[in-house]
Amino acid sequence: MDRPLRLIAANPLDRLARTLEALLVVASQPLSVPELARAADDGEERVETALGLLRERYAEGRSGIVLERVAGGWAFRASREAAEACGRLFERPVERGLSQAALETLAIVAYLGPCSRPEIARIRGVAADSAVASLLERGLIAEAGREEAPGGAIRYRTTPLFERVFGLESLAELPRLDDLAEDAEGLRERLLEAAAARAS
Amino acid sequence: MDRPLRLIAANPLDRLARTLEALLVVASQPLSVPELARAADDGEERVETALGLLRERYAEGRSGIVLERVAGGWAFRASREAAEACGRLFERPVERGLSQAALETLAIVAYLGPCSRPEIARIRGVAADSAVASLLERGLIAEAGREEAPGGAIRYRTTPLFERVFGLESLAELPRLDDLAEDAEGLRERLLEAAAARAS
Amino acid sequence: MPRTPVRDLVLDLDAFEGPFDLLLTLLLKEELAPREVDMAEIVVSFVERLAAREEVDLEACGEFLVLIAALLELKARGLFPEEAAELQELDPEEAAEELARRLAEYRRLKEAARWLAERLAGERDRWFRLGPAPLAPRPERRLAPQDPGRLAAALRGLAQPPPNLSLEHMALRFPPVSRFLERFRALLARRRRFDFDAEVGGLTRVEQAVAFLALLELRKAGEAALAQAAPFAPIRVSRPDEERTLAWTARSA
Repeated sequence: MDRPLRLIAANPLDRLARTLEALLVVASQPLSVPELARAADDGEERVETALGLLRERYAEGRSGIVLERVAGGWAFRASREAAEACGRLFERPVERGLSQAALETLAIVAYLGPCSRPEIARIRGVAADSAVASLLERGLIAEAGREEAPGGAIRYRTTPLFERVFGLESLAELPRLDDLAEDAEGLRERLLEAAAARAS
Repeated sequence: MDRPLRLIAANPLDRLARTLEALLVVASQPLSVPELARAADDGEERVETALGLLRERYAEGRSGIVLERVAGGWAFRASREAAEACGRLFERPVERGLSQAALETLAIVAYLGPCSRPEIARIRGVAADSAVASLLERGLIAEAGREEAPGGAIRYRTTPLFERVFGLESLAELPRLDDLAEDAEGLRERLLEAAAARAS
Repeated sequence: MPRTPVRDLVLDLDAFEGPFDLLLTLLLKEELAPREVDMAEIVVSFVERLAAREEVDLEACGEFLVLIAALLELKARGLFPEEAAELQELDPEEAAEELARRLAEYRRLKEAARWLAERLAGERDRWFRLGPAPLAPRPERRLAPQDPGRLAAALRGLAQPPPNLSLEHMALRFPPVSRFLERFRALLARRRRFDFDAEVGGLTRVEQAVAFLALLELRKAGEAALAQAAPFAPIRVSRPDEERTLAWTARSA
């Protein structure tokens, strides 16, 4: 920041450094010197030199962006000085509710017992991938083996965290749906029928 | 790059700017001024001022990292100058191979959203299922509840990623549909020209 | 009189480039969706072609009008299949207005799609990171206590059949042209000639339009001859060897 690269503006090393900045800000993993050189279409030695410049520029105390050498190569990270602010950014506020997609998916898994993604998709009439991924990430569902057939899809069940969040001692305490069906099997059939009617 | 922030190092605005740099370099999506202010634990006005400084510093042509205003917030991206290098290293999974049907569906959701598959099908005159699935998978649209009636169809809206990919500050930046429909006028002119040619 | 055979009209549209009769064949074989075809462009091409001529070829104009009207109806029905019934309830003027309104809506959205495509092309040199930064802290999500009643409500919603599911739009889907091709072929195998209007009398307008396109296809393939005593008079369909030179003969499609 306090070593203006403009002083070497005539030198194309400045341009290479800018290219490396660009590559590093887009990358979602650390980049190795050979990767950077190939992308920048330049030599590895020159890349090393440019990285040296950038390392001074993006150094702890000088900039909020810090260039760091890690196992897989080079990457930008947040400065330690800003650790608290970053903590606040990533500490999500307590979420008040779930999306409709997540709620429906969770209800299916809770009431029908272990279900696979294709099964959830069939009942909801839309792909279940993102809802399942988000529930997994939140720890509200977990994997529970695979469907019986060879190559069967992964099935999911609810977790103890789910029971805590919904204030249930066990799944037996879920509100009853006797008016819809007598048991989980009947419920499954009823849901699949409604889904088939919607899809027609 | 050529405006050393060190000159105002005594000013805590410099520190705030560094904090914002740190937040922006780790964020996975554009951050709004209120989000930045909350994470930095500072006032929104001061954040705006610091962003102004950073915008000059991270400007196209000056730095390989460019600060842009997009999707209702602020985000870093690579400079356009480095596009070729980025193209050698990264892919564009979101927009690669977007079909005409998907673009039309996206336009409908962007302009009329939230809307459901049956609504999209009514306007386009053909089933929208595969276009909707592909847009969902790419993260350009997301579920936005169901239509009011019981058993109502799922509705979709565009995502912040849509605005980011298309470089929009917000949906309000989409041109008005009236401005786009100049075609009818052009058509009429050509017919008149043809008629005039015939008469002469 | 110099002829302007409609079928030779060469078109240069977004979705199609080539002679008009090839376009018709593709549409009839359902290899090209009517909605992909810009009908206005076809009309403009035809008018430009006419403008280049010394005289007006009335026969070609008539043929063209019949074809373009059939195509327009096909396209309109294709755009609004489930509303076709509603539109039929309206009086013709209202229906035309409604149709025009919806066509304009569709056209505007097509323009919007084009704008998006251009925008995307212009943004191709803007690169940004998708997903989390390499060394970013992992966010933790916390959820407030939830009411289990909402789970039951969500499942109840999923168990609902859709509201008054109407199969009307299914019935209004276009019957495939092939159905009429087969039907007319079978008829001609049994009878030397038949009356088209009598044959399609009981059908809906959509089906009649498709039946008419099938008829033109048969004529083009040389499998049938068409004759009509006067415009709007009943169309008589006969085996090709039965063709009589009557007052008005539909030529090739």
